[in-house]
Amino acid sequence: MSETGSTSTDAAMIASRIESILFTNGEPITRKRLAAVLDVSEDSVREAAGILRHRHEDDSSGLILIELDDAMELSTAPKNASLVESFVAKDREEGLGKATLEVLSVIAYRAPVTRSEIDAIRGVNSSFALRNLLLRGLIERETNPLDTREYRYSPSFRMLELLGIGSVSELPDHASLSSDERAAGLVSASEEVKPDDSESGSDPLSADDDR
Amino acid sequence: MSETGSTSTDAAMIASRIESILFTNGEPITRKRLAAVLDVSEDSVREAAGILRHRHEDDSSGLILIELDDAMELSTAPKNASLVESFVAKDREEGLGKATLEVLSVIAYRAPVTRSEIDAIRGVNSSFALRNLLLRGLIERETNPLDTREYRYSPSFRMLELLGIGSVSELPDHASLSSDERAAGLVSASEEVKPDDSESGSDPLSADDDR
Amino acid sequence: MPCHIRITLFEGPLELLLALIEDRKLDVTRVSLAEVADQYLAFLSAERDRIDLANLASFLVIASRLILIKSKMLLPVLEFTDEEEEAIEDLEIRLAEYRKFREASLGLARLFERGSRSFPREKFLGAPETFSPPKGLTVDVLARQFENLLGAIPSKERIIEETIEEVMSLEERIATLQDSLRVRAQMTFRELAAAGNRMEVIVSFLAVLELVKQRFVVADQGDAFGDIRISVAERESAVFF
Repeated sequence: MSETGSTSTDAAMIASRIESILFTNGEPITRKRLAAVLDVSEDSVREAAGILRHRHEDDSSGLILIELDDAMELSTAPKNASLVESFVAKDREEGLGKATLEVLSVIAYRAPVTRSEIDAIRGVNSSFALRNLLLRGLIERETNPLDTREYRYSPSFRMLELLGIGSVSELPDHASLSSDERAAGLVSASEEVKPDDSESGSDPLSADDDR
Repeated sequence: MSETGSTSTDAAMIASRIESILFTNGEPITRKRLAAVLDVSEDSVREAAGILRHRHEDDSSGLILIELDDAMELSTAPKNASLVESFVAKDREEGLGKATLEVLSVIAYRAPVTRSEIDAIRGVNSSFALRNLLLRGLIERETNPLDTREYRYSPSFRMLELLGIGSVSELPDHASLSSDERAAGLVSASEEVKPDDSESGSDPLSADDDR
Repeated sequence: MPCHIRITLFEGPLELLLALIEDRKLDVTRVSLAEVADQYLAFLSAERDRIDLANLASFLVIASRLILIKSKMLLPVLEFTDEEEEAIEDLEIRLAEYRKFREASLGLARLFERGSRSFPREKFLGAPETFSPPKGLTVDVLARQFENLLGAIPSKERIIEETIEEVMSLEERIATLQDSLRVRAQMTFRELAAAGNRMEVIVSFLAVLELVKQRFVVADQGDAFGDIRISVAERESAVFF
């Protein structure tokens, strides 16, 4: 892909290919897997995603690019929700209870977070709410690399879809709520462990659909 | 939708809505139907289609608006056809992810089983895995005679054939595993919960939680 | 007394505590915590049976911290151990933290209520279903997978057992705390009186009167000019639980 076009042409071409794949796949797909499929670097994928995101900001676009952690998906523009809803004839989502919303907000702002961390913030056992959120697909869980007896919970694409936002950074007060001054030390310690965490992405073509 | 914006804003808005609808639908939709759904004239639909067609001419677009007779459809750009084809083909050759295999085992041992029962046993949402298994022809679904809004899933005939058994009852330890009380307990528990769950549904801030 | 607050409406102790404080339009401070402590404990003792077993332990933990704060308010000279001081500070921080997330959850609720959600596209929409089994799929693989799944389901009995154990150990800890407070209160008053500072003795005496009024301690004077013996009310645990 180097011999012919300029860099910007390359970027546009990669963006086009990514959009085709996202459209076909429907479900979220990792940057890593896209990079492997297209035989380009993850940075190129990131750059192309920026192009797509920008293009779908146009008023006439009916789509948005949703990005979460290291994955992305193409989805309908939130502004068209009621129309699409009537067209796909899907049942309206049931509302969430107070406790479930609290648990969801802890996960949305502090992900990845363990149940004991959620319990500590809420001062109460959160397992009912967690189960409800998992069953509804609003959150995801993975085994905690620091303690395999524990799960860590994170937002799912479905949660962003239902909230109608393209990334967690669009959550209200994201910057202030996502940082916990007290736990800053703990968080940076666990961050160091993250590289081991990439186990799910080791096979770029893996059909792993745990999300 | 006439009172507020200018004509060009209206056209962009209609284009956006059409794109959203086409995105969620795999089949061509007639101009007539789109006009009816959007409550605009067919000419407006034609104009909006022009906007979409034009936008998808951009190098970075991976989509194309196909217009045939009086219907239209959103599809991947022809320039990316071979990429998309090999992507789909490869995906079908992949091993099943852990989640998908788990869902398959639940369907094998508890067939016919609804999605909510599968979800209850696994404790997480299974929709991606189900879609994948259906696409790969490993399972089949039928409308639940007890609740027409729900499907019931069973192993496909070809999968049983592949496994070398004539029916699920020939699975190892089928009698004991299929009636295991741990799974049965979760399924019945999730059913008991249902009525309470919907009552809090209308108001997401209702005090009682949806357990 | 804002008696319209019912504990059954609250899933957790922080939620209840915050509601009590906000009901009096107070900020989260040690003073405000002391002010609502009685109410909290009264709710807990009245509605204990209605609290979800899984959450009872959390209510008890907070109760023990409120007992500490309250006794310090009534008897300022009471010394806390480092551990107790830490526990109280932790409660204040956690209340502030919980309040932030309660606000955040209202923000999320507003986003949900907007109803402007996004719809994804189904995987391989329009593509035909083709039989494409994975390699190595056998009945044994399925059997093992299903067995593993069943094995991962936690038994209900065990969870309940563990919770009951936790609650019991907490109740023991609270009893121990009350014992320890009783001893420390007695010690403090005797030492104060011995120190001979008249002003301090008077203040302490007023504190004792307050404690008596709150039925938190009992004062006992053997004869008209004899030693005043104070101790944390024996009935205390009955009042709480």
